[in-house]
Amino acid sequence: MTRGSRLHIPHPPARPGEEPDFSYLETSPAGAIARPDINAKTADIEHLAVELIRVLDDDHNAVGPWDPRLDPGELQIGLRHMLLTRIFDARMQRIQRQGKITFYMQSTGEEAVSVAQGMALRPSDMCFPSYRNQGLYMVRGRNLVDLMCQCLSNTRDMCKGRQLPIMYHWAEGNIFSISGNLGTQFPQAVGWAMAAAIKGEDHIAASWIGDGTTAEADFHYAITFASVYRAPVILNVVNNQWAISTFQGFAGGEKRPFAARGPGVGIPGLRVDGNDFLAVHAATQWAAERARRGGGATLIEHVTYRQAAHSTSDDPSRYRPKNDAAAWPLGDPVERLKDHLIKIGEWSEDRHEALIKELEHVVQAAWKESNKYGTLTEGPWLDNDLMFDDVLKELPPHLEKQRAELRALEE
Amino acid sequence: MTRGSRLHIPHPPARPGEEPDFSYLETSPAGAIARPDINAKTADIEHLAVELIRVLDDDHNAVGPWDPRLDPGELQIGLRHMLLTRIFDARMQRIQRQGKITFYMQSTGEEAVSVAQGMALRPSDMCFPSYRNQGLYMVRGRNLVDLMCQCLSNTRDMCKGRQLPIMYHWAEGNIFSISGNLGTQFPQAVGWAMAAAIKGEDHIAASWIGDGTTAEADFHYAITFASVYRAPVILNVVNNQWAISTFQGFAGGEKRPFAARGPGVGIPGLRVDGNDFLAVHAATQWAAERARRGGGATLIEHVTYRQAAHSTSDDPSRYRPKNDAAAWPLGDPVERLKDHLIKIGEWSEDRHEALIKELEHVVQAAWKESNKYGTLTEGPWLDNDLMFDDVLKELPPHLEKQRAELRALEE
Amino acid sequence: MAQMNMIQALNSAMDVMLDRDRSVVIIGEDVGYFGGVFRCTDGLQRKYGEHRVIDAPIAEGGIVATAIGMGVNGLRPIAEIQFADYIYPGFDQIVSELARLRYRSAGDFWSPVTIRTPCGGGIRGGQTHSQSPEGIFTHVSGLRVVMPSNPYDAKGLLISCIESDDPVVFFEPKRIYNGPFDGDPDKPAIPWSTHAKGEVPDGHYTIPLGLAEIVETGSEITIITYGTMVHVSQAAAKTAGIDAEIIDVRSLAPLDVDTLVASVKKTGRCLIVHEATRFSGFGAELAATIQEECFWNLEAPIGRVAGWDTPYPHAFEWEYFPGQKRVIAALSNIMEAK
Amino acid sequence: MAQMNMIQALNSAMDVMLDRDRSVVIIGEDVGYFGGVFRCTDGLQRKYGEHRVIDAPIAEGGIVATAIGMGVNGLRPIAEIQFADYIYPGFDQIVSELARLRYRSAGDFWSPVTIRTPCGGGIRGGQTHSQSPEGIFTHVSGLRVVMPSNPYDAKGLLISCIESDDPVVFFEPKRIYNGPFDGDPDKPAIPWSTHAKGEVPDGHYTIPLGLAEIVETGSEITIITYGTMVHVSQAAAKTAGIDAEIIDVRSLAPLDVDTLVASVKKTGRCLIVHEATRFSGFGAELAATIQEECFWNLEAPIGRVAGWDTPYPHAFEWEYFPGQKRVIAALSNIMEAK
Ligand SMILES: Cc1ncc(C[n+]2csc(CCOP(=O)(O)OP(=O)(O)O)c2C)c(N)n1
Ligand SMILES: Cc1ncc(C[n+]2csc(CCOP(=O)(O)OP(=O)(O)O)c2C)c(N)n1
Ligand SMILES: [Mg+2]
Ligand SMILES: [Mg+2]
Repeated sequence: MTRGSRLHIPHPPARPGEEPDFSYLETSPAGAIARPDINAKTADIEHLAVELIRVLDDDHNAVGPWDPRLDPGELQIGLRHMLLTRIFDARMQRIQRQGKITFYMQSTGEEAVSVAQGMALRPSDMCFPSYRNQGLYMVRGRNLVDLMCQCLSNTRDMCKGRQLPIMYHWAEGNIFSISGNLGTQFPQAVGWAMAAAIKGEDHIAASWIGDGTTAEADFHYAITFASVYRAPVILNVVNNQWAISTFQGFAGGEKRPFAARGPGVGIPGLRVDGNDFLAVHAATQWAAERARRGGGATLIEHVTYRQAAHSTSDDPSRYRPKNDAAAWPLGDPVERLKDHLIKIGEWSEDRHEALIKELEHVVQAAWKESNKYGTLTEGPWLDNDLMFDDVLKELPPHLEKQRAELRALEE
Repeated sequence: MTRGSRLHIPHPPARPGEEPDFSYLETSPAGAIARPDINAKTADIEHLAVELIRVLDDDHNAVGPWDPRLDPGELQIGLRHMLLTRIFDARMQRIQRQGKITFYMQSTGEEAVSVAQGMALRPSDMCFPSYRNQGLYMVRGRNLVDLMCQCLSNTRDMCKGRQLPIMYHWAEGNIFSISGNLGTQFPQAVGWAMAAAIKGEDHIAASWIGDGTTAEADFHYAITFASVYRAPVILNVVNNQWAISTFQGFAGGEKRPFAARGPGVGIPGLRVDGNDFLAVHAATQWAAERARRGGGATLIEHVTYRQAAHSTSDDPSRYRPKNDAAAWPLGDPVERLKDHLIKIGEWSEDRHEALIKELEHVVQAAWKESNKYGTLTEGPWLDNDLMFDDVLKELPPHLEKQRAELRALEE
Repeated sequence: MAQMNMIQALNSAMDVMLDRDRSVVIIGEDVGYFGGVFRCTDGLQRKYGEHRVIDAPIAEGGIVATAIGMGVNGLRPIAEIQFADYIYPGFDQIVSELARLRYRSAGDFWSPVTIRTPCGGGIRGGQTHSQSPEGIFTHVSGLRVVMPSNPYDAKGLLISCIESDDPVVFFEPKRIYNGPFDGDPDKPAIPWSTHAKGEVPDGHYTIPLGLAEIVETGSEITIITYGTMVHVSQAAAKTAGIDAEIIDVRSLAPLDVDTLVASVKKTGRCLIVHEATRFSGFGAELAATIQEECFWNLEAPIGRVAGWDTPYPHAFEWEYFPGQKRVIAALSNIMEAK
Repeated sequence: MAQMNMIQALNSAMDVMLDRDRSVVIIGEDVGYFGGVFRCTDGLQRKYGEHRVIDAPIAEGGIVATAIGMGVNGLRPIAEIQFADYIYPGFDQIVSELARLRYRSAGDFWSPVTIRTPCGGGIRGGQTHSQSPEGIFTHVSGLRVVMPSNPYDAKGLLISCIESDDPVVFFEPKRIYNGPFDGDPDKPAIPWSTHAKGEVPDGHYTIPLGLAEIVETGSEITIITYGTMVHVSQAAAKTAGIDAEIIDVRSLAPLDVDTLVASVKKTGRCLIVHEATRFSGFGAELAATIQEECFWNLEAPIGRVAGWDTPYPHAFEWEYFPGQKRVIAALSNIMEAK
């Protein structure tokens, strides 16, 4: 029956054993694209959804109208946050491999997205992240011990043992709780932004999902409600080319960039080199200012690459060439910012090495401290009673009964 | 708290008591838009999603490259189907008002969509309609008695009494069952089309939803899957400007035509004068041929106006000017085709009057016959046992038991 | 005090809350300018503005999701789902998000959304305007599920729900919007003004969540029911001449087990009546709990009268609806047992 | 005959059906080239091509919807939902469409979709990789709901589901994919090769839908259970030294009431065990039915052991999971009653 199948099936350009091939990727030269006024009409800037906003050129210079002209000091801070994110990820990955936490997800190669965006937002702006935005926590300065204790589900776990590792949240830091269900936070961010507008406040919301997740209903709800109510929100699609084993073509990225979904419903779409710290920062600033001044939502697609496995449960060598990441045409975000800083004389290989050492030490010290609050195998442990709290605000009678039943059993 | 609300709330241009105002409607002159090759690249024909494909000009001539050059005979048939649809609707509306059926929904003013599209498709193409596509049944020649018996839930009801009036279906006629849940049929049509492609057949699917329904998840699933698998399907958005009481701006139509959602995911979008029989026919032909030749899906937005109330449960005078429909800039589809036929010398006022009389008679006769199979108040009635059939293919034990319980009670 | 039907009582509850608490907002399809397809929000947009009574796109999932986000940002949203039959596109946001947010964030985030939705049949609505899906939501930890049976309760309970920091799904049995209904469609409609619970205070008052109400005291059997079926059960018990204790559950989850158990221990017999389909309906939980708690007092098996396990059929509405006849048959069955 | 674990058995069922019936297709996230995150479809795309084993966008609602459309067009789709916790975005398409299509069109349209989805906890998956939402689906008229407890049944039941013209939600308890599990996470893992039901024919065979299986005959009490908990219950009864009749429900809806009732009438006592949360879980329906049918034979209240009424907590997994300890406590309770 399928002899003559005419169904189109998207194909990634290369499978294991084949040479990496990124010829499908459409790019623009750094500096080539004009930066429109933040009040530009959506209809006049549709091209931004298909071109690629880039600032750092191949010689490591920042060029063109999107250059955010950040202080070298700020760039160094950005580099530090990205490196910290990467080193933290690498350490936690090893820790998972040693069986000390149950699960982990790295953001390797995508650090510029969270870090540059986190820095371009105000601390009072509300973030609705996915599970690959740990960089936001670095920018906003959450104690690493808190993050690690969450991953350990130990007595200091912010989630009181209820969530998988990395499903952080931080109310004071304005970072929302992560769900396991993909995409649900996207329209929630729009609702949050609608409330900010209703209250007449100028805080904005930002949210992140992956390329694969754009196929979910929540993506559609988010862009639709954001368009209808002109909600002050930045909606980010982190196109790291993969959704577990499926290539972005399976989410409809083959025919048209994800950023183009924005103009499709009347909100601007920006397609940005997600490995270019400066471009990400600039695009975010543009969208944030537009939102704050009442111009409504922007959809930003960050073109980047998932260098690591999807999660500790995944093995990408089963579905893509081993050396894929190295061949990615947009390079590595940490390397590119480092090279730029060196180029402008604000950084050096030595300082870089020293910083890595320092951050490894910081991470190591945090890990040591975290273990004091308990591990998978060693106490102290969370009190079992906590399992029954927070289902509702007050413990209802049936849970009181179940808690008593468990207590009795444990005796 | 809302003193300073900055939320944008869409507004219809006129409310009851105000003058109708359709200045928001962007149109193109008839004949002004080029008809691209059916193999055109989506990226090259994005303008078709914002311009308005029109064939009939203000002098009732058919002009420009989209003129489908149909035989006068075909046009007369189209006129007949549209008139029959309208007369059927008017009669059923009256019948509901007399309390003889429980509910009804008219398609007044939107007849060209179903009729011209139904005629442009092949009988073997599969239709997944909404509740306002009764014109498809006229085109495909379903006995009016069958439709009326469904509305009566009588002994000849194709749905065996299980559905609200107008929720028809017709397996042999390749028209799918109507659900009460908005939009669900849209991605189902895509699945049907995928299966046709898998089987190597050249049948295509077509589906219809309203402007309001584009906000539902199913719309997004449909365009996404259609894009990913290049499914041979025509996805139609019938933008009749209203979703019950809410203006199309609440679905995101204020900023950008619904047709533009197509290019947003990489499928062509055509924005068509939905009251122009020839334009609708031509656009459908284009999309059908493209789909049949392996070019994949097209999203067509039909710009039209819901002249009547949403349903028999609705009273539009509560939310829009009473004379709105008369002021609609794109006129009335029946009148426009009639005027065109007269203009080309293939029709006359007299023939028109005679046709109306004839069709009124046809409808009246069908109603008389339908009543023989039972009405709300008079038998014969459907056997109660039928309530338990078709839940599963075979009657399971628990329903056998429940059926017996009911039988015992009824004795 | 005023005479109110259920629509007016619900409207009054929202009016009172919009007036008292500037964080209260309403969002839903046709709720704003139009005032709702059942007119429950009639006049509220005119009074409180279109930034607080907000017309929404037709996207139940988007409505729930944005309401959640608004709740996280300090508002207290009331989301209307036009028919309970259309709540399913919002199911993931309700179950995975609204219900679990407080738990997964250890109490640091939560969203006090109240979802109002008309349910139930008996209005010739066919399979997609008649459903009673409340049982499904009672299985979801982290939600409150409420269904009133009269105007007085409707207002008091809805105000409690809006004020509650827990998420609530609030089902409104639309068959009794305009008057109590004893299950006989051939009788002329009766207005709420004929019913004691049609007297409703104009201002603010609450009925606590989590408490059932004994609407008839009796000694021979306990009928546990809610929504429209409260009235059908009352009429049936009367017709059958059975001295039934009739309990209106009102708060389905968390459930007032104590009141139910005390009654069944007293009467020794129990019938559960609801309109939703029987298999795995909420009556199953009620029966399972009652048999466990009252086993030694039960003189007969607990009976269930419920909708048949089919979709709600348009033409067979009154054969489907669990009317007095079926309640009476079940009552006799149980009374005659042993 | 071969030794198969549950993953291999499921894979074999699909392999057999793809081979026998060219209308069978598979669609789901990561099911194609990759072979599924649990590897249930491993090798099938290589063997049958990417037009029959189809990788899908991440849109559970779209997967179910397109599967429905394919089914209407003569295919026989198997849709995989990667985790049962992610079935909710597809809920409307399952409940309003898949389940009701045959009924609303009076049998003229129907779609024989089988939805496969891994469920249950005990794998440190946290709140969104551990849920057991089967009870919800049993309340939906027009669906079959199935959950196997071993490789032999998994294959035979899955083939029946694929061949069935009714829509099915087929739950796969992922904790026992690789081996039976008695509830003790500290014991070394046991492979299916040690279990009689790990012997699986290579070819085509079916296990009829709608039939429960008595996995242990006994006289003192009936344990009604399914999925992972079959094994926990067996171990618990053994540890407790109770001569329990243990029934694996397998087909939850429609339910094999006769087998359950006959057993409880014989033993006079009944315990229901499932992993899903207790309140309004499927155990409620089981208890409600059993008390109704077996009232006069019951010597003690029917007990329920189930997950606590909270989300599935990552750190408290083994305090949450209804393990042997809780089953044994409930058994003694019931045995000692009166
Ligand atoms: C609703 C839902 N469906 C499926 C999954 C399983 N799942 C987890 S991550 C993932 C891939 C997501 O890909 P993408 O959106 O591109 O994000 P990335 O992981 O690349 O950052 C899938 C399918 C889920 N968590 N939630
Ligand atoms: C899922 C769902 N939500 C809400 C409704 C109630 N409803 C029925 S028709 C309608 C308006 C639809 O408007 P539109 O899509 O523009 O179609 P039109 O009626 O204008 O043809 C609404 C909200 C429904 N039937 N299904
Ligand atoms: Mg990705
Ligand atoms: Mg409309």
